[in-house]
Amino acid sequence: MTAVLEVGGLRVEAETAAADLLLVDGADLRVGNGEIVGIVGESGCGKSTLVRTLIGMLEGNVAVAAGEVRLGGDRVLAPGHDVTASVRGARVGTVFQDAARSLDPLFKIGYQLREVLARHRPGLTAAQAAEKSAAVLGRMGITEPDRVLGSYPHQLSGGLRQRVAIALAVITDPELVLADECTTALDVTTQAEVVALFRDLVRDTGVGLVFVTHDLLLASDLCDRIAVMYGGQIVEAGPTARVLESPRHPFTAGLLASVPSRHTEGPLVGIPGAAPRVTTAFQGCRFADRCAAASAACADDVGWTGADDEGVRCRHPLDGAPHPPTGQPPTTTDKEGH
Amino acid sequence: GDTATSGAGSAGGVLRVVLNSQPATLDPVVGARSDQYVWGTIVEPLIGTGDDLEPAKDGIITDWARENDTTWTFEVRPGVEFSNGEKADAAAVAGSILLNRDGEKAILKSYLGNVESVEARDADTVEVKTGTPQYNIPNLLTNIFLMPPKYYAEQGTAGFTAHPVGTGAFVWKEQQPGRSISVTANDAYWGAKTALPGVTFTWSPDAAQRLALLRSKAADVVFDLPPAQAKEAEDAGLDVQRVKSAMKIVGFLQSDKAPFDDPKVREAAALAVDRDAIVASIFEGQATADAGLLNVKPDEQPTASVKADPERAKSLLNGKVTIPLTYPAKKYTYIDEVAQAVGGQLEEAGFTVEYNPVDYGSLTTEVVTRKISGLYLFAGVPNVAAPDYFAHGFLTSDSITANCASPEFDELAAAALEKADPAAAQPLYDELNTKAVVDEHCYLPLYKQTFSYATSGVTGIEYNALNAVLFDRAEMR
Amino acid sequence: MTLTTPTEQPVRKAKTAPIGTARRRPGVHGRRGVVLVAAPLLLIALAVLILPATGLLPDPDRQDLAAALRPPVFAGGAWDHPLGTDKLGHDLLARLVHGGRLTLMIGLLGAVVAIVPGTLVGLLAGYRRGLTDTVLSRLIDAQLALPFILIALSVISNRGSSLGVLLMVLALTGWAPCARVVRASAMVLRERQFVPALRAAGASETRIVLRHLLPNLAGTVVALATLQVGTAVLVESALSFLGLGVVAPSISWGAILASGQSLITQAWWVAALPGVAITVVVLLVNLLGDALLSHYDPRKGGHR
Amino acid sequence: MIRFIAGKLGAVLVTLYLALTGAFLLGRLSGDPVTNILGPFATREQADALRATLGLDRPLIVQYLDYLASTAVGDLGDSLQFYQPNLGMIFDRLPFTFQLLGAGMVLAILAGVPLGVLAATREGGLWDRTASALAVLGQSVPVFWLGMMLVAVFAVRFGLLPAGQAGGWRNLVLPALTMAMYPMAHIARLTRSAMAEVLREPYIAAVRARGLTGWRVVFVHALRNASPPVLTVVALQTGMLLSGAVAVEYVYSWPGLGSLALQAIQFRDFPLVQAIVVVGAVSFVVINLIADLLYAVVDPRLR
Amino acid sequence: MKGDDFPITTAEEAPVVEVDGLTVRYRTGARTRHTAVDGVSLRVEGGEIVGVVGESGSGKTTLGMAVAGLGPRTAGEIRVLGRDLAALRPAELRRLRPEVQVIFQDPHGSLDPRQSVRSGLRELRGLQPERTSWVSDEELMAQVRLAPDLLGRLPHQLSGGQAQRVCIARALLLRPRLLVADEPTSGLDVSVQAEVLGLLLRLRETTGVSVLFVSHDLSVVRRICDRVYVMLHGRVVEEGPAARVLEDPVHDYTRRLVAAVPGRRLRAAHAAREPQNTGSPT
Ligand SMILES: Nc1ncnc2c1ncn2[C@@H]1O[C@H](COP(=O)(O)OP(=O)(O)OP(=O)(O)O)[C@@H](O)[C@H]1O
Ligand SMILES: Nc1ncnc2c1ncn2[C@@H]1O[C@H](COP(=O)(O)OP(=O)(O)OP(=O)(O)O)[C@@H](O)[C@H]1O
Ligand SMILES: [Mg+2]
Ligand SMILES: [Mg+2]
Ligand code: NI
Repeated sequence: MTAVLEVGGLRVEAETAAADLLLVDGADLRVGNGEIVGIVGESGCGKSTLVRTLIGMLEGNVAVAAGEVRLGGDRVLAPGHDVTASVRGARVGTVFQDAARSLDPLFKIGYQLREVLARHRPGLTAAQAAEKSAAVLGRMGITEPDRVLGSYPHQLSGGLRQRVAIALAVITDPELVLADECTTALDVTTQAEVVALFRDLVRDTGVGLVFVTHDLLLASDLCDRIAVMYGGQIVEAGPTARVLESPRHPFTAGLLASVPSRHTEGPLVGIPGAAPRVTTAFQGCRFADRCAAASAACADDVGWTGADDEGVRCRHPLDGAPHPPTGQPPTTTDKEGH
Repeated sequence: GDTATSGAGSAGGVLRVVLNSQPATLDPVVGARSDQYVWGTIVEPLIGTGDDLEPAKDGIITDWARENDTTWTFEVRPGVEFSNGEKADAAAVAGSILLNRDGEKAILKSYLGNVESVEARDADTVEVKTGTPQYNIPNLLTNIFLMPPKYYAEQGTAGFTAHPVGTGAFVWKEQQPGRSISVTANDAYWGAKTALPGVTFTWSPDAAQRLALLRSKAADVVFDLPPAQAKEAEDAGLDVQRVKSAMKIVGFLQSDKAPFDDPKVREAAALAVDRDAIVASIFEGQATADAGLLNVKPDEQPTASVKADPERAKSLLNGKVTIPLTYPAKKYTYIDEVAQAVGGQLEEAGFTVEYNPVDYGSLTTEVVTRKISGLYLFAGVPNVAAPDYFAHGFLTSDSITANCASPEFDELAAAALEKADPAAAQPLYDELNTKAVVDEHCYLPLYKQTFSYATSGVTGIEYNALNAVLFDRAEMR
Repeated sequence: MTLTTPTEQPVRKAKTAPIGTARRRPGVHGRRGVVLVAAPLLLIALAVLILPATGLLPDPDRQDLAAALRPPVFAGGAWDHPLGTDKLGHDLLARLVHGGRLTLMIGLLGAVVAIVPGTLVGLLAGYRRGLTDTVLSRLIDAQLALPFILIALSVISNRGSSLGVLLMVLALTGWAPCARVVRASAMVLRERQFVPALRAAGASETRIVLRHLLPNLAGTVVALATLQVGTAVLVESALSFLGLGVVAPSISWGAILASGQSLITQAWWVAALPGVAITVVVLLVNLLGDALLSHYDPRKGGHR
Repeated sequence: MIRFIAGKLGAVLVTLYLALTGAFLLGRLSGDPVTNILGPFATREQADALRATLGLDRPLIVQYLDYLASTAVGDLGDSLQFYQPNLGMIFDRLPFTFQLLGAGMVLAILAGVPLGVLAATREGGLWDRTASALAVLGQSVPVFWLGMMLVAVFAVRFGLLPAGQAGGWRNLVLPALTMAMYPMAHIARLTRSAMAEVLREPYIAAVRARGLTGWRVVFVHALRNASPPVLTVVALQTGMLLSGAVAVEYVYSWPGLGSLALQAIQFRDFPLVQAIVVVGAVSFVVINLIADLLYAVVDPRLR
Repeated sequence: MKGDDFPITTAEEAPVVEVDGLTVRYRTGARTRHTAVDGVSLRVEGGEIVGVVGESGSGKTTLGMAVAGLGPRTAGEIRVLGRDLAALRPAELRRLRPEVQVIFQDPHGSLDPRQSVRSGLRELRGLQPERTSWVSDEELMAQVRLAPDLLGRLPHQLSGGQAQRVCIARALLLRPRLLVADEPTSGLDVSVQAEVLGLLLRLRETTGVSVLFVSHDLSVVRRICDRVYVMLHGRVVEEGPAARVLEDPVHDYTRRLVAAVPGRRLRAAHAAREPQNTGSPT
């Protein structure tokens, strides 16, 4: 399996009035052809920043400080050099969280599809473009492509809109698709349909898929491998089954324990506390102050142990036994906030 | 099209005139006299005005006689026609007078109240009968314009304004609404034909802009320049004409209300104000100090007058007296400064002054409805050079201000009017003026305005003290 | 997905700011921005209030006809009249300082009289909705449809020009735009869920409006009021210019400006300087208003 | 769509009715015209007689109903000072005001929109600061003063352009510039904030993520989405310009509605004041209605 | 007013809330109406946690607000502690109001952004002096597991989880008999969600409060609710004990809903490890 995407040592920093923040720190990621990699983590841990880095759409005050990104072997990003617009859309398709709002409300679906084709496949005739548009909608399981092509976004249901958004991302046959929380706003039934759609898409076309979500259960259903992010770092990665069944990072274990399930009948406890604000000067394990297993050693930076694709970033990794106890809260109250 | 703004020189020698405001109506029966700049080119007064501001026998009416105390006959110039072909005969003259007496909105109505009948005796003679003897009927007719009877009856004010017809040296050409009014030379004019092919009037309320138009050669004549602009025009090498006018600015000491119901207070105020100082400091020679109320002609002064004496004024006042000083803000040249100067002198003498600038409409309304008190500044713009104009305008009990009105004043004014001629009436007017201004201190005459206009390459414009302008003799170099 | 050359693809220099994604806002904003504009404004206000009392300036009403129309120092004048003199030889600096009092007072009062009714109407319309809203909104629209200047001119030409009438005009013409903005903000706020939460706790509608909505709108209202100060100053000067606002001998910037109008070709400074003063103050006031508005922007979750 | 238009029209009619009432009150507010018509030397009987013929002695409510009835059939009465039908005079002047308004508004849009777009796309940058500063400045300069200064500099000092009055295009330059300043500033500011907001919308990020670039994103997607608020402000400003026109027309002796209005008020010509306000209000409402309908053209969600 | 006009009834008495045939219609145009809740009947007993699930737009929020007496009601009857809301005089209604408190999805939106936690509580105490005297601010904070020093903070200085707990504390302060919780955790991370849910469960134990729990997350509902109502297009299509409805759904729609819940692989892994729990739905 060749690697579609290779991210190495990616470090993304943001300049703010108060301090320089470290949004993504030393992220390594590999996505193969036809592989689905899930990225999970709490809100604000840097998932979207990672995605935006991959398509060169970082905000004005955010910049890549180190690391590189290769797409199909071509280096597309290095410090000081953005991913270009010709990569974006052509080789990498992106689906964002809010499908309802990721379609321009003023243009018909047909126009928006044609526009993408005109940009990346300038050779196509109008007839070919129309055919391709209808075909891609068909592939998305849309039964009346012609009606949808002639509709404005607001005339479609949420599920249809999400399919159209995916269609827009894949109409140019990209090598890689990035999906950033693209099912969060959907009803469970629709969500299940969209997930199935992704599964079929990857199986049929062999694209690589990065599926960003905060829903562990969803990731577990869809993904081949999972990377867990915390405080801008990937703290654990590995095959889905391994990560979910025998988590090694206390954070992963805590997340799993938080998932409501009829099998965890004890008192529901999450992970008390909140993630720290990571400045560029931050030292040590990001999770230390919420972790029951933390020790003095955690004050130093923690390296990655294990293989590239499978490993953990923790000094006190759990032994891999199923359902390890999460770090019990050190106190009954917490004092986080800003 | 743009007639008014082509670069240098005017197209075909048409005289381009810039006024300070747009004439509201071109119907002389209802229109304000200040608009006669424009209609005066088309329609003519029944009687012309000489250089001495007295009626002249060179106009439509060529002669007149007083048959008895109350009967006048006027000889009408034969063979004159309106530009629409109507005959400008005695009947037309009689009709014009009646229009002014009877028209509902006729602006001169109140002056013609004593006229009992007007008849055309024959084609060339008009007979006017008055109720009581009145010597100034010819003076009044200098301000009544000859209107085409049939045309006016058909068109009414609106139609006439849209297209006036008269016997004048110019005939109506066109108007561009809100922008300009044009007249062309009347080839069939009964008198000396004008050398100008026509006149185009435009207007601009801002003096600096009027001057700018003249300097940029977008105009040939601009009227109504305040001293600053007049001086500037002179400095720029333009011809500036200064015309002493009969328009007088008078302070009224409202005598039927406190504080000026007290003659002593009136006297103090009258003594406090030094009109010479005001004129000298504010006007750069564009006004003349004026000591009387009934002296109409520009250089006339009354036989008796009040001299400023601030010391005596101070001694007359016991205790603080507060007087409201009302004036029509921005209405006349430097009126705001004048008000301040008057106020300053009054304060010097021990008064406390409350300034009350209002707009002109409010001022007239307050005056007419007798709501006003204290001192107010008001302008009198005579249309005829007869003292009665101000006597009946301000003094008598049926006048608008009726300040200090008393039966004695009414009798004096009436008696003066019944005299045989102006000379015989003059002593009575002198007496009236002395009583009102010097003895009673009801009025505070201030100054007479001088008007300035500037021209570039134009000669022969005639501008008289009564605010009438004649363009007939104008020539462009 | 051809693995041609594993070498460098042509890479493009990174743009520092891709289109419309930066988080910073331009201009003066935030607390620092507010201070930055408020400081010079305060300075002007203080100067205008205190300078006349110090006796450093000549009497603004003292005429000196011998020294009329002297240019300001920077245009060749002398230091005894740093900003020159007007037609009657008044010291222009003294008059500007003195006139500033009236101008700023009209600005402040003018804002208050417009903002108070505007806020109440807007609050009522935005909170009550339904028929109340429909009626009030129509009223606001109708008011906006009447050319403001004609309202001003009509009222003033009838009532004469006095401070009271001027304020009446400012109230009459200023409430509607304010009400519109407040209504919109109130409508956003009333959808916030603390409103039903308070209702559930037994709070009365009056309490919700006065104790919760109003304080939350305070920022917007203060900002609107600030902007209205600028408007009031401009209105005053425009009316004075047309001879219907503040007229001599009262001094305001608009009145000084008006008196300089006919002198513009002779003594430009008489009209130019008050114009500059007005522009500067209105500019500062507008900047302050903007800074306040952006600081209190409800979409940013209500900072203090 | 028809329902949409019908709904708008209903609201417009109510607004119009209220505005007409306002116009009536304004007319009455402008004071007693009688002394202005008759001049200062009229007697009181004359004044009373005139008041009766003008109908001013009738109860206010009767005057109001009469006014509503005649306005409804398009009769706006006759001017007291010009002795002509008001509507005719207004229509004579309208072309000039429209000329000024049109030129001013076109200038304002041509300068304001690009300025706003520039500022929004460079949000926080030097261009943004410059453009925003320009815009606030534009909103702070007294219009009439700007006019005076332009006349003083360009017409009087350098003699480059005419000082005023209507004529060829050169006469239009200064008044139009003066007129354009305030709306330009307003439009620039609004375009900026509307654009900045739209540029933060997820669909813009999505469009960019599809590889579309610069101008297409800005002008096809962002500007179009930002246009409704800009349209609103253009409409609102066009209406407000009528107020600006009074000062500008005065300064430049422009023969439009503004100078007519000023004359009318100075003379207490209440039928004319009333008529001008009616025409102004109707134009304002119509312009805003057009803007409302344009939204629907721009935004399919409103149809 | 006397705070004990409605003495706290015990669980054996009338249900805390009883809804009978509730219908709510919204005006959507001049003549069009949208029926958001259509003849729903519902009951919440003392100490019970009752779930309402359904897809977006099925009328869950509308129902919840109507129950809390805060939303519109077109037809049907809502009885709180045995009293018909529609029949109450305004003064009585105001006294009954505190018995039902609400918690919303967006915790920041449910707090006045200008009011510190403490002054918010003080205001509530002013509104309901008798009901609120039972606990001090600090004790209340401890009940929802918040440090007392958060009392001085403004809402925007709180994290989502903290803000939600403040909302719960405010509700608790009034000693309500029922909490209407409208998706109280959907904006929160799972780790925080678990904390909040744990808190709700504990409060039920300690104070006996009933909860009407509106949610679209079946796992959550299954985890904490005793009974559930499944809504579709404004109607209740299925109701019953949570375990039964979510593990053995009868209605077609409920089946689809349950089938769509993600986490099959994880569940399978659990099931493999805990053989006694083989009655899993799939
Ligand atoms: N332009 C920026 N400047 C400063 N900080 C930023 C910027 N963009 C993002 N951040 C911060 O970086 C962190 C990561 O943000 P990001 O959006 O990548 O998180 P996320 O994992 O996608 O969260 P969520 O699940 O809420 O979408 C957050 O704390 C955020 O506040
Ligand atoms: N104020 C309102 N006016 C008109 N329609 C409304 C209003 N509020 C809600 N609706 C409609 O009523 C229906 C039910 O809305 P409700 O908010 O109760 O659904 P919900 O189940 O809470 O949905 P969600 O899961 O999205 O919160 C929806 O179709 C909604 O569009
Ligand atoms: Mg994200
Ligand atoms: Mg809901
Ligand atoms: Ni903050």
